[in-house]
Order: sequence, then structure tokens, then C-alpha cells
Amino acid sequence: MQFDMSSDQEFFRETTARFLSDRVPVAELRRLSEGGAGYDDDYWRQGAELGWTSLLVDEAHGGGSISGDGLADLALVAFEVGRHAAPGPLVSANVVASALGSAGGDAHAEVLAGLLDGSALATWASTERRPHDRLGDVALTVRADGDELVLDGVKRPVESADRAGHLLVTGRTGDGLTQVLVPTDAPGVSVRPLRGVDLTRRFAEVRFDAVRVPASAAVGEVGGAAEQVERQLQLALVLACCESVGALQSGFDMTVEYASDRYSFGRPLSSYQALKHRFADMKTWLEASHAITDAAVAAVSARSPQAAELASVAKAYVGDRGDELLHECVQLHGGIGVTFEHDIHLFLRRQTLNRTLHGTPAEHRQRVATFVERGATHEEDAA
Amino acid sequence: MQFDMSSDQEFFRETTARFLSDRVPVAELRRLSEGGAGYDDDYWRQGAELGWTSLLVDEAHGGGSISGDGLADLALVAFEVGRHAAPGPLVSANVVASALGSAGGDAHAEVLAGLLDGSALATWASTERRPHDRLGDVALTVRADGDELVLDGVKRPVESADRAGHLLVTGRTGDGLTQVLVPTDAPGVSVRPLRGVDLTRRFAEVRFDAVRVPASAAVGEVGGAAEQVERQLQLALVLACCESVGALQSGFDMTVEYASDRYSFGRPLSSYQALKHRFADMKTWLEASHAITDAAVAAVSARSPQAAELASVAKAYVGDRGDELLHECVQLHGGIGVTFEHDIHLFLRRQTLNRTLHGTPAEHRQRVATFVERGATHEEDAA
Amino acid sequence: MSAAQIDEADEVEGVDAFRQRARAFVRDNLRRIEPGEVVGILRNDMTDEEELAEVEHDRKLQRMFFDAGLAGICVPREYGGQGLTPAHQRALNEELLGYEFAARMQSPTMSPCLAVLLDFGTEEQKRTHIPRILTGEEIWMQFLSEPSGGSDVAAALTTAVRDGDEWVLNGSKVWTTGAWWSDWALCLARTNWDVPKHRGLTVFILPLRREGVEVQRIALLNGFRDFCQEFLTDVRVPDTDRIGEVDDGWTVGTRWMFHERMLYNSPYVTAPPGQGHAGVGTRTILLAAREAGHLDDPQVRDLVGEARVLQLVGDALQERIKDGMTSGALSDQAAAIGRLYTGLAQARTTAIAYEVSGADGVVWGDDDGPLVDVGTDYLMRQISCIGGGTTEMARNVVSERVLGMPRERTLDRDVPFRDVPRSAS
Amino acid sequence: MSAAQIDEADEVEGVDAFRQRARAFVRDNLRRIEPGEVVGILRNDMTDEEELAEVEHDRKLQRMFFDAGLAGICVPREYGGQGLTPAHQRALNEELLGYEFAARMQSPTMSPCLAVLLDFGTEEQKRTHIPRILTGEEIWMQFLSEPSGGSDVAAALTTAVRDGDEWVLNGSKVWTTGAWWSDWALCLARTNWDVPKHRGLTVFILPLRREGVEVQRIALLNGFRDFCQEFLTDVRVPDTDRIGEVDDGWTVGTRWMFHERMLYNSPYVTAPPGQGHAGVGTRTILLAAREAGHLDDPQVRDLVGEARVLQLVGDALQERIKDGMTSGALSDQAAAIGRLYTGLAQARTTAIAYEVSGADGVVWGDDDGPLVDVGTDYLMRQISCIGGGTTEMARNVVSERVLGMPRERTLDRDVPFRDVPRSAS
Repeated sequence: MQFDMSSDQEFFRETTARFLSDRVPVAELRRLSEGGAGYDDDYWRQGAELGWTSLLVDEAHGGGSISGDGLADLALVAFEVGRHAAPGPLVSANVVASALGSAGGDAHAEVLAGLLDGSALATWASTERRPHDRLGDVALTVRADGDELVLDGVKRPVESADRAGHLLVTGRTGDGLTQVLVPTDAPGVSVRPLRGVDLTRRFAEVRFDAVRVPASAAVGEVGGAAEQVERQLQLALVLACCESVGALQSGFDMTVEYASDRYSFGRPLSSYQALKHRFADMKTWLEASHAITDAAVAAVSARSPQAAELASVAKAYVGDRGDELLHECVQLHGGIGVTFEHDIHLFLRRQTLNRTLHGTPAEHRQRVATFVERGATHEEDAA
Repeated sequence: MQFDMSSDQEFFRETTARFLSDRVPVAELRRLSEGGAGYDDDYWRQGAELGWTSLLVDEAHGGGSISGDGLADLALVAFEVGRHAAPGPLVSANVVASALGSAGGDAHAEVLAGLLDGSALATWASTERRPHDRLGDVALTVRADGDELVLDGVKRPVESADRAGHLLVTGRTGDGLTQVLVPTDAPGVSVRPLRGVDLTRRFAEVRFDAVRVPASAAVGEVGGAAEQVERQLQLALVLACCESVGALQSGFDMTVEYASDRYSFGRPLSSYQALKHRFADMKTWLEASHAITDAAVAAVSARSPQAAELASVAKAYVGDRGDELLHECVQLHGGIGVTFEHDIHLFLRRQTLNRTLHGTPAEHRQRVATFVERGATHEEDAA
Repeated sequence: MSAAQIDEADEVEGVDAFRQRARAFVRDNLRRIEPGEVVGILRNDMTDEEELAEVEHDRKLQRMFFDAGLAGICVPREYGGQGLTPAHQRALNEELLGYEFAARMQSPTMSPCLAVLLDFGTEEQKRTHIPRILTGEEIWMQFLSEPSGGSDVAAALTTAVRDGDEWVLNGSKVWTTGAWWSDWALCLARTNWDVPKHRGLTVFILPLRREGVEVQRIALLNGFRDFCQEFLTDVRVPDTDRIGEVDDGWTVGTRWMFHERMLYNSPYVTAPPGQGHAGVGTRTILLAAREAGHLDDPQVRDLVGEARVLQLVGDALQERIKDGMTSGALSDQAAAIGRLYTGLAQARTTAIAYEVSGADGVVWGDDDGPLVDVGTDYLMRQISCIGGGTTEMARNVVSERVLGMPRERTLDRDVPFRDVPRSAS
Repeated sequence: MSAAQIDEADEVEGVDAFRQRARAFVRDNLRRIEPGEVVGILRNDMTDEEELAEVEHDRKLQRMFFDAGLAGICVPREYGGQGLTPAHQRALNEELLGYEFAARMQSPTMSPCLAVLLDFGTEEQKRTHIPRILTGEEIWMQFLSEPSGGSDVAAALTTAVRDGDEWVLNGSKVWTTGAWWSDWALCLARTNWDVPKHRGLTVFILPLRREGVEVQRIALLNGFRDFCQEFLTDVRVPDTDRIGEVDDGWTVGTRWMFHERMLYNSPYVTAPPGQGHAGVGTRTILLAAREAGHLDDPQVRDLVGEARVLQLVGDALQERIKDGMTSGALSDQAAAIGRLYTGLAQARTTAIAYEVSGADGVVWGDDDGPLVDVGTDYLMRQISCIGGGTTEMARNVVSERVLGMPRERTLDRDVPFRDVPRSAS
């Protein structure tokens, strides 16, 4: 999280933090994990009232930011959500809000309005079922048939598909990409719940069997949505990283405290140099995770030419080091660290999930290598 | 190195160790590195007299072992050579001796005799120049033309090619492999010296431009040498691991001693828990390297069905952990560890070289994955 | 084994003859089990009823071994054992490969508990309990770790106070596997707070179903509930159930922990070789990678190869350590090298399974076969570096006891235990 | 920078106006250099003659900066500097991007040496040396590390004994870069052996070409010979060349090491941004992978991606640390976080270059372009974790000073230094 927040931002962050502490303390998370729903509608609506889904949408379309930089503001929410391991499809709802706000036009104003006030949910159906689960692989087809669009394919995992009224589906039309806003209850859409590592975040596999929607369901151009999809990916990546960094911060703080309270052989654990050195490494990973995430948020917000690369770099780094950091936290807790009763796994779960959604670190390193190669080619062309 | 040596083996190992300490102490290694030759002919001949090149050859062909298990005996020599970072093309000479002893027949008896008494050298030309440098890639062609064989291609790196009278060349004939013993002075053979990380071991790139040799130069069957080549690879792998384990042992011992002699803030380095824990990891890597190398030597010696897999496993593990171990040794020495004057780099150099020759750890992990897949398929077939 | 031992064994029953007898018993009486490894990490795949049935089945199996003269191979005959040698035990274990065995009777019942009884028990204690253990009537637990203590087991806070011919125990023990279906426990307790920590401990034995013993099951993050915590409230133990001298419990404890570290290498344990390989293995990884559809990906293959490397190196290392300790080339403390390797290798192998599973490593359906619960295993990854003594403790042992480096400074050596600084919680 | 500082700067010369002036100077006077990074690790790619010529060129450049009013930006005017602010220095540095600069004049001459002179020098010392430094006449070394000392620089054995108005120095210093072509040194010496180590030190300055100073070049394993060791034998230093109080050298030393850690962030250093990136970088790796012919291999691409990740994360981290230290959100000690990251990241990056080079990473020909000497760089890998304070020391600082964990026990705190246990050698 950045050091240079405005006082408005700081107030906004604190409001969100207080709300989360009140509404979803750890005991509540355990309760929500058992019921299956993951969160209460009421909770989400109140979050939306705090602005959680409005920040990436222009005022003209009913949104608005705190600081003028909506993504920077939203980053603070995501960080706090991660720090509390809080429920809610924050990332996917905002991706859809951003897409509808910028390319949705009037056709989707109602869905957007529902998203903004938290009365309805729309989520992003982006990644696909194996073997098409690799980053950027889109096999679902969107075919124009007269005045209609026909969708065929399988999306997975789709967050909160069971409670979303609409799905923003990314599909392929010939060589191009197309995005369509599909009602979850459209004929041919089937939602199958999945299980996962996070206690409160829910996912499903969604099948589209010859699903027909009117051409007006398209968000942006049919066959011309690649740039928009890339933008959505970048948003999803940096927001997931913000959440993860929040989770890492909680896990780390908790473990530093434990190490100073816990005595072994008459000395606090934090006096053992072998552990101190590991804490130093963890602190470095944590600060580096903050740093690269902030840099990626700023680049994506500014639509800088380096945005795509920095977003993938952040995802690769936070995904990789974040996992190691939290497993170190578990290790330093010893046996209690793997019990359900202890809180550390709440943060480990959130990090583990975010590491993998929208591309593993390995997949993002492949993407980064492509940027490196392209950069070198540009240099050589220029020379 | 195994714990259960016979007294004959122990005597043999000690003789070799004493010889190496006398003939190639570290100061001598530094001298040999500058001249360019890497070792004196006399040194190699005396090594051969000690049995260094005879152990993989039957008595009927002029060889003989100490214990009845020639590879186990040779493993002791290789370990000591590594422990002293000693010069000499031990691995490649023995690979050729083994090949000639088992498949060479009378045609190559003279070359074998020279190898055995150390009066002449023959070396293995196996791996190739990029982009054919990956494990198992053989692009050099051996074509039958009447009574002759014609070789075309590039081998690299070839150890001691500049002082070898003959090269055992592995080539391709159609879909099969062929091995040919080629005099280094045959027309069309050109040897270009290379530089490398080891102080005393020398390598070259050898080109074969329409090199013609009589059909009798073949070692084994034309187009039918795949099994023999695999055997040679296994020998090269396990012997390289033995050398490396010797180098690791020296580097580790030297660093343990340093850590107890060296004081910082009034305490020996070895009293700092952060360093102690790293020594514990290093000790584990070292013992594991000994263990897997011994297991691979035994399997290759017994021609067990697991020999190929264990040889690759040893190469992958020792290559990977060995590098880390010796870099840790450098680190724990601080600045002095990167000076030419200090001995630690002699062992790091040897390990670094052996890690990469005949396949990097990554290449061997690919090979191991293939064995895993095959094993699972067998199981399923059997079920 | 020395030549002398072999001779002695030959006088009793030759290892070869014994092996034949064992083989016949195994083939005639035991169920063959599927090849392959245990899947996943401590998965919660049985109901309590199923688990209790398994416990009863294990007791029955143990009884069958006993009746066949195959229980307590290295236990003296006077306590119901066979009075044979570790070589016999090894032969039996080898014959068990691929067959069911009395898994829940082995650790900690046979080792360390039975082993400690043999080393330090009174004649009466041994004659009472060892036969019952060998016939499957008593399953034992070790009451060693405490919630407050972590790796520092000698810092026990569980207190035993003398009251006539009895002792009154109060405190809490933790990390007992299956205490909820077990019978007896070996318990380390503090009997003197006014001396340094190692000098105020005493060992007792007690039945788990005695008044004042409350066994509570602990839920792990993956739902596994076989580990327990015990709360001892005014539990009365007769002095005849004391093991070793009063305040000399650390002498017992040291040996106790030696037996614990032996694990499946203990001469008292009857289990097929390779029981150390719990958790995720190469086969799981291969199946997951194949199911995920990425087995052709060179990066996935690299991970499969790495897992196999870790496995085969681990096997070779354990063999080397066993050989080295047997021949004396390595000290007994070298077992910590194997423990360190295994902990790290298993954690890494679990991570590899998660990595090759791609997106299905974090979100999966019930019909995803080998991909199911790989993500949950991953959350449990560190357990291999925690359970049975942390890898940090192993690193201490390797550096201090194997390499002889200076010991860590402890602030509790020459201080009365009551004055030692303790955890805040 | 605070608003107050900006106002003050505006009174003198506005940063924008300064930047214009700097830009004009740079464009008119300095040679453009090729883009791309320094190749390899401390490669020995110059003859001694060539290097001496480079030193002379750097002195000339420094003089040009001085004559243009661009030397000593943050140094007070009375000592020949410009009396401007760090913001001016930053502007100059930014304008230098892509141009040659007086590289050998910066570290350690400007920081820590000039910085320490400014902090603790007498008026006369400052008036004598600082102008000479700013005009390129004096290149300075820091005589800090000793062969016996490693990370423990306060354990200096080099001794200064008072003799009337002079001090007589004996001992040895090491790891001075380029002492063989340098002029003056800042030297930490022991003046009292009967007090604990930090309380018996004093700092002196001395010319390198004084009688009794022998400079010996050290060969690194790759043949690089720019580091030196100095042997001081009865070197006489007037008391007027003492810096700070007698026996109070650690006050100077603490500040000295602060300036040293600032490296290219020091306000006294004139160098284009990104000078921290010595060594192997992403571009080297890409070129090596392409030359090796395996750039299409997903495993190689993974490594290329990893190197780039390390680089961009490192850039972001350094920026965060600088911002955090400036705003006070992070303590000054947080610089150790950056040092730790960079050391490890560079070592890993060097390893990646070697890995993508395949077989050519260990054996290569002179015509192998980007693959030449990658293997030698790899042998030197750890230097990024050793030079300028080891990563171990950085971990101590992060855990103890940043996280506030208990300090390591030292056995040399309250003991006269002569009684402190020392290395055997």
C-alpha cells in the first residue's frame, strides 16, 4: 500500500477497515464458510454503499472516485479486504462495472446501476475449463446469427456465478474477442458449484450450450474486444495483488507478534537468529510485494505502456513470494498454525486463491518474457 | 562415498588420494591453469599405472578391478579426483575404455592398450554444438560409403581433444546411432580450443567435414549403438557425480573449519544460529549427494533396470544442490571467497563444470519425467 | 548387525526360516492392498464410525500376529515377545510389503511407548502392559508436547504433586494422534519447580479413561480431527505407575525421544518398508498433471521430474543414514539429517502437486479425480516440517550434534524452572 | 522534499532553471554512451594502461563539471560547492541519463569520504580537501574493512599510537576499489585496546603515496584486479589529520557507514539513475538465451520472465524505500531491505544467465558473443551478497533495527578489546 495517501483516501480506507472489522470478524468468516453462501447480501449492499463497486465508473455513469484516481482508491479497499480475508466478489464485480461503465452503453445501464448500488451482482466469466485453462486461452465461441449472438463453451472458475444476475462472458468470434452480457437464467446456461481453498469466496463452472442473446447484449464490438479484455485482465491482476498484499500483511504482523510473545528454552522465538533472518527475508518479500503492487496499480491507472508488464510482474512476484511468506508464517507458528482454530490459514487461503486465478506466476512469467522479447526487438528496430 | 569399502578398496583410495596430494596440490593446479595444458603427460601416465583407466575393462582385454566391481572402484578414484580438484580427463577416458573393452573388438585393441597404460589418450565426442546441445540430441551423421564411413557434423565440448590420439564419435545413421573411433589427425577433422570454468580441464569444438574412415573404425554395430551410447552416458553421469561429491566434500569441510576459526563480534561464525542452520541444510545436501551418487553407481554397475533413472536423478540432484552448496561456502567466506588466492573456487569450478556436461539438471529432470510416465504406463498396463 | 548377533539369532530361529514362516502367515491371513501411495495429507476421508471399526480391525490383526508368534519380534519372551533380532523384524517387514498391517498399533504404541517401558519399566509394569500391547488390547499415546511448549518438550508445565502413595496430575498435553480411541499414555510431568527444567521432571503412565482426563479433538484447517488435546484435572496416578526415578524424568525423556526419532526404523515396529512416505508423492503428481491436461508442458514435466528426484534421493539418503548409524560411521544424531530432508522434500512435493494442477489447484469439482483437494493439501504443506519435531529443531541437532558447532544459548539451564521466562499467552 | 526546502532552493537557483543549465552542459560537453547495461560481473576488460587513462579522463570530466558550476551540488559554496539541494542533484542526475560521467570520482570519494569530511572535518581539513575533490585532483578511498574483520568493521586491528604531534599507524586494510590509482584515504584505526571495541577507535586521513603505505592488488577468481589491500607500516599522520575526537571514532564510523549505505542515493553523488544495476541483467539473459538457440523453450522463457520480474520489483522496491525514508514512514534502517533484495536478486539473475546458456555456460569459444564469460560471472555470483556489507548483516539490521527483534548477543561489548576472542588465523 502506498505511503502517500490523501486524507480523504486515508479516511476512506479507515472507514472500510472499520466496517470489515465490525461486519466480518474472523468468527463470522468461520460461520460464513459453513453455510455455503460465503457472504450475506446485506453485507455486500453496505459495501457498495461505501463505494466498493463505484470507483472505476465515471460520475456520468453513476460512479465516482475519492481522489480522482478511482483505481488507487479501489486498491485501498482491496488491500483492506485482503487484510481481513473478507468475503465478496470485489475483483470480478469491479471488472464488470469498469467494462459496463466504459463500453456498456445504454443497453446495460440497468445492470450497471444494480452493481453500483449493490442490489444486483454481475460477474466476469473469463477463464475456461482445462485444457483451455491457460492464461489468455479463449475457446468459448460467440457466433452472430441474424440479430442474435450464440454462445458455446465452458467458463471456469466463475466467481459468485450462483448469485449473479448477469455474466460478462469473454468469447471468441473468429480471430477476435467478443464480450457479451448474459443473464444467468438464459436458456442453455448451467451453473455447477465448485469447491475451493478460500473459506468465503465461491466459484462455479458455467456451461453455455447454444445460449442465444440479442446482439445488443454485446459489450463493445463483436470481434473487437481484445483491448477491453486486456484492460479487464490488468484490473483483475492488480486488484488481486492488492488483496493478497493485505493478506500477507496480516499474516506477517500476526507472526511477528507471535514470535515475540512465544518463549522457547527461556527465550522469545524472535531472539533466535535463524528465525530473525527468515523474518528479514519475509519483510523484504512483503515490502517488495507492496512496492510492485503499488507500481502496477499506478501504471494500470495511468494506462501507461508498461501497465501490462507491471501487472503481470506483480502477479508473478506476489503470487510466488506471497505463498512462501505465509507458509513460513505457518511454520513459525508450529502445530497450531495448521489448526482450523488459528487465523493464519484464513490469509493463506486468500493468498493461495489469488495466486492462481487469472494466471499462475509461471504463466505470467511467460507473458513477461514475451514483453522482454518485444522490448528488445523494438530497441533493435530503433537502432 | 559408500561406507562399506573393502580394505583393498580403502588402500586403493588412499593410494590415489596420496598420489593426488603429492602431485597436484593447489599451488600446482594454479600453475597448470596458466600454462594451458591442464596436466602433464607424466601425471596421467602414473595415474593410469595406478589403475585409473583399467577398472571398467575386463582382465581379458588388459584391464581389471580391485574389488570385482570395477565401477565401484573407479567411483573412489573419481571422488578423490574431485576432492583434490585434480586434472585429467578421467570420465571421458574411462567411457572410451569401457566402450572399447566391451564392443571394440580386435580392431581397436591398440588404442585400448594405449589408454590402459596411459601412453595415449582417446576421448568421447558425444555432445554437440548449439542448437543441438540438448541431452540426447545427435545431429552428426555417419554414412556408409562402400568400405568407408563418412562423418559430418560438429561435436562440442570434447574433453582433451587437443591431446587425444583418437575420438570415439557418436553419430547418427538414419534412425539409429553409430559409434566410430576416429584418429584426431584424420583429414577433415579440425579441433578448435574453447575456454571454460575449470582451471585444468580443457575442451574443444571438433568439426568433422566429410571425414572418411574405414568401416572397421566402427565400435559396435553401424546404426545399432543406441544401447551402448546409453551405457556410456550412464557411466559419464555417475562418474561426474562422484567427482562432484568429492569437490563438495572439500568445499564443505573447508568452510566448516573456517566458520569455527573465524570470529565476528567476539564469537566464532559457527556460533551464529542463522549460519548453523544453513550449515545443517548444506550437510543434508552433501549427505544426500553422497547417497544418491552411491545408489546410482551401484545401479549402473549392476545394470539394474533403474540405472538410467538413478543416474539422471543423481545428475539432477548433485548438479542443482551442489552448486548451491558451494556458493553458500563462498558466501560464508565473505570477500576472500571470491579471490583467486583462496582455494574454494577450485571446487566450485569443478562442480559447475560437471553440473552442465552431459545434460543440465533441468534436462535430466525432463528425462526423469519420461521414466515416471513410462513407469506409470507399465503399472497401468499390468493392472 | 555384527557377526556375533547373527550367530545368536541362528541359535534361536534362522532369519531365513523365520522369513518363510512370516511369508506364509502374511499370504494366508492378510488382505492385499492396492499399490500406490497414501493420497493427500491427513485427509478426512472416514466417518468416526468407520475409523473406530478400523481401530478394532487393527487390534484384531495385532492379535493374529501375536497368535502366530509374530508380535514383539525384538521383545523378550518373558513379556510375550519373540526374543528375536532386528534382522528378523526386517524380514517380517519386507514380507508385509503390499499387505495390510496393524497400522494404528505401531507408533506411538510400539515405539516409543513399549520401548520406554522395556528400558525403564519395573518388572511388574512390563509384565502387566507389554503382553496387552502385543495382543492388541492396549493402544498407547505419548503425553509429551504441551500447548505452551512447542519444540521445547522439557519445558512441561503439567504438574504432578505427591499425595501419599499417589500423584495428582494437572495440566494439558497436545498433538496425540487418535487419543480418542486409545487406552494408555506415557506422560512427562513436572515434579519440581525449584530446580532447572531438566532436573524436575518425572514420567508416569496412566489410562486415558481415568477420571479427570478429558480428551478433546482438534480440528485441523482441512477438517482432519484425529489429533487430540488432553486436559488433566486432578488425575490420580499411583506411585507404582511412575516410570524411572522421581525428578529424573529427563533420563527417560532422552531415551523416549531417541525411540520416537527411530520411527519406522525402530526394531519394535512392524510395518512394510516405505511407511515414511505419507503425503503427496510422484504418482499423485503425475495423475494430477495428466488430469489437468498439461503433461506435455516442459515446465510441468520439470516439476514431475523434480518430485521424482526428491523421492529417490530421499530413499537413498535414508538408506545411507541407516547404514551409517549401523556401522558407526554416522552418529545416532544423524537421523536428524533424514528428518530435515524429508520434511522439506514433502513440503516441496506437495507444492509441486498444487503447481501442476493449474487453476484446478485452487478451485475444483467433486468429479475432478486426482485434482480434488490438491489445494487443501497445499494449505497443509508445512505439516511435514512441523509434525514429529520441527525442521528448525532438526537443523539445531545437525549443526550442534552432528557438526559439533557451539550450542545455542539457552536462558533456562541453570535457573529454577519457575523463574524461566515463559510465553505471554 | 518539504515545501520549505523548495522555497529556499528557489531563492538560489530554481530547479527548473538549473535543469536547463545542466542539460545544456551535458549535451554540449559529454559523450553519449550506448544504451544497455554493464555486461557481466567485474570483468577484467581493460589493461592497466587503459584503466589509468580512464581515471585521467574521469578527473578531467570532474574538472569540467566543476568549471561549469555543476560539482558538489549539495556542498556549501565556501568549500567550492554549489550550495544547492538534493532536488538539484536529482535533476542533474536525470539529465545525465545516457551520457558519460565521472564514474570513478563518485564512490567512495563523494560518499562516504567527502560526506564524512563535511560532517566531522575541521574547517582547515574541509578547505584543503573538498575543493581538490570537487576539481578531480583527489580521489579518495575508505580504509575500513580489514582482513581479520569481515562484517565486524568496528573490530579494527589497525593501530594508531600517538607520538608527539603525530600518530604512527600499523596494520592492514582491504577491499579498496582502485587504491592503486587513488590519492587519499579515510582510515579507521584503534587508539585504545583497553576499552570495549567501539570506544577505542579514531578516524584519520592520509595520502596513499606516503611512506609506509604499500598498496597491493588482489586478484579475484575471475582475474579482476581492481580491489586492493594496503599494508601500513609505521605510517606517520599528523594530529591535524585526525577526524573527530580521539577514541570517538565510532561516532564518525556510524555516520560514515550511513553515508556508505546511501550509495547512489547520496545527495553528494553525481551519476545517472540506475547505477545500482551493475552486473548481469535481463538484456544479457535475453541475448544469451537467443544466442544459445533456446529462446523458444518455455523453461528458458520462464527464466527470462523471472529475471525481468526481479528487476522491475527491485526498481519498485528501491523507489518505495526511498519514498518511505523521505516521508518518515520507514526508518533509515530500511535501506537494509533494499540491500538484501538487491544482493539476492543479482545473484539469482546471474544464475539465470548461466542456466539459459546451457552447455555454453561452462565451456565457450571467443566468438560466442553474449555467451562468453557467462560461466565466469556465475562463479562470481555471490559477490552481490558480499560486497558493501553481506546479506547476513542486512538480515541482522532488518530483523533487529527494522522489526525490533532482540539484538544478537555479542561477546565484545563490555570487555576491553584486547580481551575479545579473535579469529585463529
